[in-house]
Amino acid sequence: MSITERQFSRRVILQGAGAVALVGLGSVSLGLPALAAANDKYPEEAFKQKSDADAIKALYGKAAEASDKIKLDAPEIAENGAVVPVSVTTTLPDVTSISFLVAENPIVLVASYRLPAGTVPAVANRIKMAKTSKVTVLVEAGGKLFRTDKEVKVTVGGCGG
Amino acid sequence: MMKLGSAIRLGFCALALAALAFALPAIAADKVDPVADAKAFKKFFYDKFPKLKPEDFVNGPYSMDEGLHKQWVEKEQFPPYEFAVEAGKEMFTKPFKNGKTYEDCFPNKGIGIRQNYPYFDEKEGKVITLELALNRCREANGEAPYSYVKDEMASLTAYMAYTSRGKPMDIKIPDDPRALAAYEQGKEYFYSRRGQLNFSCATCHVQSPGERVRTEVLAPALGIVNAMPIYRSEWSGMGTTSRRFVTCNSQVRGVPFNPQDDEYRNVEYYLSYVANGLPISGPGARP
Amino acid sequence: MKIRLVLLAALLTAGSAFAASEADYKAAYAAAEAANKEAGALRNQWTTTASTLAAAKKAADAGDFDKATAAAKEAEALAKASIFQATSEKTLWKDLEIR
Amino acid sequence: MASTIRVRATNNGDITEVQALIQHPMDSGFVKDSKGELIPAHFIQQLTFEHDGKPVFLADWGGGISKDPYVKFAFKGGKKGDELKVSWVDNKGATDSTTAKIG
Repeated sequence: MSITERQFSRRVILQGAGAVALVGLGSVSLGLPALAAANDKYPEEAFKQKSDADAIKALYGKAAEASDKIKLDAPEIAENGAVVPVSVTTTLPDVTSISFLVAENPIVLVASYRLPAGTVPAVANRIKMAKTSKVTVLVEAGGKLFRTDKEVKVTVGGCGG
Repeated sequence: MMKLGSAIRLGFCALALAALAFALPAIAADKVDPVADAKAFKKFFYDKFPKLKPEDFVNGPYSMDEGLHKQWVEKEQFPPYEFAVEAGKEMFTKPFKNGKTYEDCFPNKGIGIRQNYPYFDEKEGKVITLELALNRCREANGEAPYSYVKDEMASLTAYMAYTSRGKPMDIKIPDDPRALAAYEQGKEYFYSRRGQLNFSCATCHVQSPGERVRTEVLAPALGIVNAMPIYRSEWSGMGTTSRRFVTCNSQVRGVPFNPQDDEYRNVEYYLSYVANGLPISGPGARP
Repeated sequence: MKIRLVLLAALLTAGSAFAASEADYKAAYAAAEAANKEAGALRNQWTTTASTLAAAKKAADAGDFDKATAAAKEAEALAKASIFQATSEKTLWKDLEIR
Repeated sequence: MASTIRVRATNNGDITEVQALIQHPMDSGFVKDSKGELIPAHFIQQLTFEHDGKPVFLADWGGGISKDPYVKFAFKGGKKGDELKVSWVDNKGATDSTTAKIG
């Protein structure tokens, strides 16, 4: 990549136009917190959980099933645990929420995004990872919850000192 | 009872690298010939990495490993050093108490000149780095000097490097025996082993670029200072060339010097000179 | 050229059977400090020399002169090795030089 | 003081792509400083992006988001010259906001 005057390259991350999202506001979730997208309160509880199962329960109140319609892009070996570029795109319709979890972090939930209608179901961000761990992305689409996972290796660098 | 133990407890790095044999044609080149050195230096790395273009060498580890390259490209979309460049730009034109600014201390108002640093000052008979020139400018205008390794100094050098992006490194060795001596001392420092791990800069950056020391991929020595100052994820912040020298020394268990001691100034002079012609790519993002 | 091990200068053989006294510690510590100072003059100190010296001092402050003397002797050995490294590298660096 | 939020929003017909980089330590509360003391948690908890008065993207963040956080997303709609309001609040109640023009 030639280093002429560095223009910051634009990268469009879209995987084709997102489907028209129907906001499933009406779905009843058995006394559990309403759809995350409905309220804008900070999910305090979810950000306290130490295991991904508890975080998922606190955040979405339902189990997640694996889906191959989610593309989680994360490095195999993180250059550094402090800045791990992780992004996700999905072809699932009616996506209302996307969240990232790192199983081995002291607090498992790293980020939870709420996508109103018309927002493309894709997010890129830079996360911290305490050590080698499974990285999980959760996608709430049409009221159902889906997930995919990827192992990311993290170690310290340099030769000691 | 003291157990008989070898004092050199070789860190596991030494074991990982000990297997490396590196035969070098030992032509006794006693006359100091920087031009020949630079040619040989570049040839060594071009032969070692034939697939790379010369300018790729300024991207250090990112030109050595596809996985790292991908993470770098992502970071470069909106690089973490963005704030340092903006802070540096703002500071650069903010007048000192006496009304002067850095623009008054540097040729071309400090814009697009980073590629000429470090330079040899024939009055002083020593190598002057960009960081040193900046602090001298501050002191000449009655301001307190900044730390040489990070924060304001990193922001100022980040901005100055940014204004030189793409310009080829252009270091001069004047016809002055002291300049040649400084260059040679820099070279000697670069190749001398130090610290309990008994590594020299060359052990990692000449013998094993592209290889891993735990998670880190080693950068080739060619063009290794072209991206300075750098935002390292490791530091979660900016660092200047001397910050990198200090941390490298500590990693091999050698006691580091002060950031602008002669050894560091001279080795930066050597490393910059042999990279003449390669583009400035600072400020850089690094693991 | 294979990476040479910088072998240690001769180590003191086993100390006397009796516990090391404060005097033994002080002598060993002074020798270590002198050697480290010389390494400093050669601009080639090691971080582990300083940390081992500190450990020696800490043990001495706690009254454990056996441990303190042992650590001081190790520090001296480290300092001597760093001197050896500095002097030998004055010529050996050329082996690595790209020509 | 200059805003802590840098935003780049570009529209290409029907999709507006948004990138944001925010200056914030994002301390998780699990890291020790050089003296061995825990650095208290200090991180952005909520980040919102609004276009035409309507939220287009809402982020709930924990301490696991990198220092000087970055996020990228895209939304349908928006055109060159429109404004995008960006604001954050952290666990200490500090806030910052800015408005960016879609390019």
